[in-house]
Amino acid sequence: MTTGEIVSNTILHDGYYKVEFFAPGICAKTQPGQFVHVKIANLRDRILRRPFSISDVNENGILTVIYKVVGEGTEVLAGLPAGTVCDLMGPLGKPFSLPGENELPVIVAGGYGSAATYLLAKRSPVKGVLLLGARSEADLILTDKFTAAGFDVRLATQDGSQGHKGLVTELIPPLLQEKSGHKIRFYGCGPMPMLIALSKMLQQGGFGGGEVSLDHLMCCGVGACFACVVKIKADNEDGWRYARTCKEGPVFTADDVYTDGE
Amino acid sequence: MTTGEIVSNTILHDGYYKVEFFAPGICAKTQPGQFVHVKIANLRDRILRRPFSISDVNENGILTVIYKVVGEGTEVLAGLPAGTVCDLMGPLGKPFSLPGENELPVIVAGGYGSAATYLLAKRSPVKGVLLLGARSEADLILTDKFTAAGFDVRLATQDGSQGHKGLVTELIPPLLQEKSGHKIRFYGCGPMPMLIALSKMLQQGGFGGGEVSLDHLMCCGVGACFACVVKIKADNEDGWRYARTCKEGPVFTADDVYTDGE
Amino acid sequence: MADLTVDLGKLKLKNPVMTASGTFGYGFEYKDYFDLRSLGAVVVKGIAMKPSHGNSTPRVAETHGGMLNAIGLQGPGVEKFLHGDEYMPFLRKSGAVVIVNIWGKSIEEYRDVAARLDAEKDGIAALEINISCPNIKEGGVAFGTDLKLAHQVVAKVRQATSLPLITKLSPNVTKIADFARAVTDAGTDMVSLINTITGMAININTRRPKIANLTGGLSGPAIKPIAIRMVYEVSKAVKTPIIGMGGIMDGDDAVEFMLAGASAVAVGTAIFADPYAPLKVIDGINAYLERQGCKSVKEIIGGMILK
Amino acid sequence: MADLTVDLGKLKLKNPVMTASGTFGYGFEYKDYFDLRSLGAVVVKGIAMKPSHGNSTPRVAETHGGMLNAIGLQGPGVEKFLHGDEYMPFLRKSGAVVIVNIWGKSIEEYRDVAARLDAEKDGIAALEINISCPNIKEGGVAFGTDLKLAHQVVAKVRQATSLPLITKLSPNVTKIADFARAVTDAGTDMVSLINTITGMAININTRRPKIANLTGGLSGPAIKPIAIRMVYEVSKAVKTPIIGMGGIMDGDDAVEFMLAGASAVAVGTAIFADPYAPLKVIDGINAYLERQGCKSVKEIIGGMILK
Ligand SMILES: Cc1cc2nc3c(=O)[nH]c(=O)nc-3n(C[C@H](O)[C@H](O)[C@H](O)COP(=O)(O)OP(=O)(O)OC[C@H]3O[C@@H](n4cnc5c(N)ncnc54)[C@H](O)[C@@H]3O)c2cc1C
Ligand SMILES: Cc1cc2nc3c(=O)[nH]c(=O)nc-3n(C[C@H](O)[C@H](O)[C@H](O)COP(=O)(O)OP(=O)(O)OC[C@H]3O[C@@H](n4cnc5c(N)ncnc54)[C@H](O)[C@@H]3O)c2cc1C
Ligand SMILES: Cc1cc2nc3c(=O)[nH]c(=O)nc-3n(C[C@H](O)[C@H](O)[C@H](O)COP(=O)(O)O)c2cc1C
Ligand SMILES: Cc1cc2nc3c(=O)[nH]c(=O)nc-3n(C[C@H](O)[C@H](O)[C@H](O)COP(=O)(O)O)c2cc1C
Ligand code: FES
Ligand code: FES
Repeated sequence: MTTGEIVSNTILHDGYYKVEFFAPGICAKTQPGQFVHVKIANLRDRILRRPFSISDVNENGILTVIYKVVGEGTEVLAGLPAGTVCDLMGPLGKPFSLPGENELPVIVAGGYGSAATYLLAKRSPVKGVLLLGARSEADLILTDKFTAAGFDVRLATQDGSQGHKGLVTELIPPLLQEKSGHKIRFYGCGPMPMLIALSKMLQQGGFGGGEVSLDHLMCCGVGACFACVVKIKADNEDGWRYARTCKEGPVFTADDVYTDGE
Repeated sequence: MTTGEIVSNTILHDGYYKVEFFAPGICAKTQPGQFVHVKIANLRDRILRRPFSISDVNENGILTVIYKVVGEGTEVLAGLPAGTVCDLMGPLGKPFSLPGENELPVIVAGGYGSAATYLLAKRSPVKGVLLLGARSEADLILTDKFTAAGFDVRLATQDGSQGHKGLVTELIPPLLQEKSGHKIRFYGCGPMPMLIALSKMLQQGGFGGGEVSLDHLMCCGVGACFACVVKIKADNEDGWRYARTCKEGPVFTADDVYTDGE
Repeated sequence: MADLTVDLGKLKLKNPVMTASGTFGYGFEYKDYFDLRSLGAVVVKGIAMKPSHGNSTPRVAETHGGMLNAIGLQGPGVEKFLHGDEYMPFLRKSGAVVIVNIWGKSIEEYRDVAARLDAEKDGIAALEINISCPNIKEGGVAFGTDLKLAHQVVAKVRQATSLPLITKLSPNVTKIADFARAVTDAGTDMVSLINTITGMAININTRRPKIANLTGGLSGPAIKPIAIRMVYEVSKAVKTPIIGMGGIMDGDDAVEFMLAGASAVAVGTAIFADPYAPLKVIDGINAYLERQGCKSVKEIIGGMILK
Repeated sequence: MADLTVDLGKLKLKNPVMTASGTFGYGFEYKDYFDLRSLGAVVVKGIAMKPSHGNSTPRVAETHGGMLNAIGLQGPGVEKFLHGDEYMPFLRKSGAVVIVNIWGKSIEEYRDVAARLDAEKDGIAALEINISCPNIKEGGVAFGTDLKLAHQVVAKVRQATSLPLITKLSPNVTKIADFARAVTDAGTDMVSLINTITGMAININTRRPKIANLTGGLSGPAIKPIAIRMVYEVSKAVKTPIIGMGGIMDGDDAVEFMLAGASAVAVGTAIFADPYAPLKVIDGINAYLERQGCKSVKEIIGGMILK
């Protein structure tokens, strides 16, 4: 656990914010897909920390989180000026494994999923493709950063305000055709239904090695409380067990995702 | 109820702060001895308002409160920067009545009592005497303001670090001798034991018209909850009743103070 | 504007928002803040037969997300309440819907207060029986934590008045639904819940209790999850209309109580934070209904969806 | 440094601060944060006979000053607990004082878990019986809210083990002191309180309960005043040493529990806010003792002054 002084905290657009913490100790250890568990200063009536994916880290010790204001905690966070010190735990959770030199990374992301996979794109030895979906244009974040990182960015919105009109997973079949000569390595991050759909496609299509970041409401962030569980395939009567996304995840291999239920 | 934007919020010394709110509506109505009930911004885990005596108001709509950091609320208040908007109720409570043209006002104050009586001194048609007591030198506040307002300031500290060593009430008998030619009007504000002692002296000495400001832990501030009561003489079997300091007070005539108990 | 009227059996209200007894005085104290007719009802501080000092001080202590109080029986007594300027005569003139909260230290005192109010019931819309007081005849057991006593006190009051009766339940029990059943059997028309939860706080520097009375009642948002659970349990046990309360700070909180099964709500501690809280709760309920496309607040009562 | 050792009958601890069951996993999860030997004791998450999935999700919801949880019985089961790397073998190596929290869905299951642990008790300092679970044989009534069941389960566990026994009381009852008496009669060596208070929360937009299990247990600073009151009531009713908990966030809170009558304390929800909370509580207690000129923490147990 470390303290992280807020270096900047600015609005990106429409409810999306970017906060930068000075936290060199965490930066040095962060791998793509990990998260930081933030005790939001001034949030005196709420006890729990808020987990956020680490979107980026740099050699100056700056840790970047991209967040959306969805409730009281993120609202208070959005009001914290530079200079405020928050308590941080991290980096926490199992990271993505980087693609091999001969693999083409395809990141399928929705919501803040692009924020959560940016460091993966940045560190990937091979520049690949980002398939990014959202409800509407306003929710498509970080596309320019992915482009700058050398990724080919393809968009889908449910209201058709930008890119393909429909679900982001609908961009996958044409991509597979287009890239048929490549060994594709899939990565997924976004809302649960999207990840279930993606995992199902990967399991059925035999795309081994795919990884998805599953998360759930968290408390402790270190595997102690069993709040954050999701169903993962298991060798037992039921065919599944509850795995802790904070510790056994958030990154799981897509093969292990239990796609029949919750 | 009004909003009051913080214009300045600075430390005076050793845990004493001065906050200025822009609240012209309240300023216009304030009489000496009244208080303002403050919903401290950012104090999210505590529900209740905090009452503070109005130390000063001016024609520019600036309302001044002098406060000491004693707990969570005042600590959070001390951290609020200029520009923060707090919700204010006020002016509340029964004020002091100003001394007549032929009366010499003698203010007996302890703790933040000097802050709570400064407006009285400022508005008093006759400049009188402030007897101010405190535990130690560091707790003697606003003496220069009283001097500037034309008051003769005499000090007492329990540790003898400034002025008379002992209780402030011990300054009264010599003053009475000195001012024997005057019609003295007493005002008291400070800790309860001091006010009980003062009221007893005034009752026994036959100094009618004296007024003391009694306060107690408050909730509603308007007389609805009966949290803030103190014992006041009454025509009943017990000889006392519980009076609400927020509405029937904080200012009571010293004659009414029940000096036999709590 | 959605239709906010609610129907509590014999009591029809223009909107579901009341003040919680003990937190709004006798209405008089807030007369300069807003028109009391804006409220569904004004529930006044508890009235007993005789005037009384109430408890020693300190009577309140703030806690995380709430407060403890042990005000005790301080009040004017029923005669002064009926005839003193700042009480019933003021309330009658104000045009407010008035609910009188009553209490006593014996079954007879409850009955007598009810009878006395019934005799001059002009302007009184209902009585609310606070059964959280200790029964001095039975060694101080609270009426509200003993099923038999709770039944008896309500039955006796029922005989003394034809006014609509609300019984206010104590949360300091293992199964609140049993109490809702008992007081319904005894003839109450409505139940209100929850009253405060018994708690305690100690000043560690002086080592003395923060409340002179030793224990006090906990109220405020801290207790809301407990109150919601109890409202739900009672709504499953009886058909008696429920007035829900405990930590309501805004319209969303009120909606939560109604979804759990309350037909109306009361705002208490929030008034200390903001005297306009009851009005904001009314506006907040309306805003929710409009957002959700509901024409009437009745659509959300008991509307929680279980999968 | 004041003397922080405490004496809970058969159990002597280097300091009075434990972790609350369910909030510190099996110790293993926090091994990189600090040396578990710094704690008075590590109380592990509840252990039953068999591994189990636990409840559906969502399992937690945050509330004002607290949280609701309904994790359910998720856990490895007693065999894996005794032999799995991340459980007892790790704890034995760590040198921590280990208290194993146990639960079951029938009296027999409680007994069996206790017997199984007793058979390999090396490294186990005590058992804590969580009686807040529903008894599936008796139609789901929680053991902890029925005096007879509470007595029976403790008596049966008592027969199964010679380890010091702590019984963890449920706050969801009218008179917790009666339960303290019953389990003391049944042979418990200590009592711990309070477990969580049953609550509920509804997402007003979806109109669905925030906890899949419908109700959950409320913990955190919101409940502290209730917990302090109950510790005090129990301390007046029995001589059995008390482990107090419910909303302890810092040393001052812990001191408040001890002044109310607790001989030791447990830190739960605060750990989620700050993994170092238990250590800070130890430091805070020591700072208080030094400020007050106390040589030993024992001086403050039950030290509240009533005037
Ligand atoms: C591993 C992980 C990584 C995350 N990374 C990011 C990120 O990079 N950027 C970002 O904006 N958000 C991220 N989140 C979600 C973020 O934690 C929540 O938005 C935040 O906790 C909400 O706090 P609040 O107080 O504003 O909202 P609350 O008032 O607590 O809740 C508001 C709404 O948000 C939902 N919510 C709360 N917590 C979560 C959660 N953990 N996951 C999903 N929904 C939640 C609630 O159900 C509720 O509907 C991440 C969550 C996890 C578990
Ligand atoms: C009419 C009135 C006028 C006041 N004027 C001033 C003023 O001009 N300047 C000033 O510094 N303070 C004044 N006070 C006291 C001030 O209200 C308290 O210091 C403040 O509420 C403490 O808040 P807190 O959250 O910091 O402390 P808390 O954590 O709530 O309490 C800390 C300590 O302060 C004590 N305390 C809390 N409230 C009061 C109170 N109302 N009166 C006395 N002690 C209290 C508590 O018992 C506790 O020991 C006034 C109080 C009243 C009733
Ligand atoms: C200061 C105070 C005084 C109260 N007095 C009474 C009372 O006289 N009669 C009564 O039935 N309830 C009384 N209550 C309980 C409230 O009416 C209400 O049931 C409880 O506070 C929970 O609601 P809240 O959390 O919104 O305050 C009182 C509560 C407070 C805080
Ligand atoms: C997430 C969570 C899980 C819990 N699991 C258990 C448990 O397995 N067994 C038990 O006896 N108590 C359990 N409890 C209750 C705590 O041990 C403790 O009694 C309660 O939370 C009050 O303390 P606190 O406010 O400090 O958290 C749990 C509490 C929480 C918050
Ligand atoms: S958040 Fe506690 S186990 Fe994952
Ligand atoms: S503070 Fe409510 S009556 Fe005075």
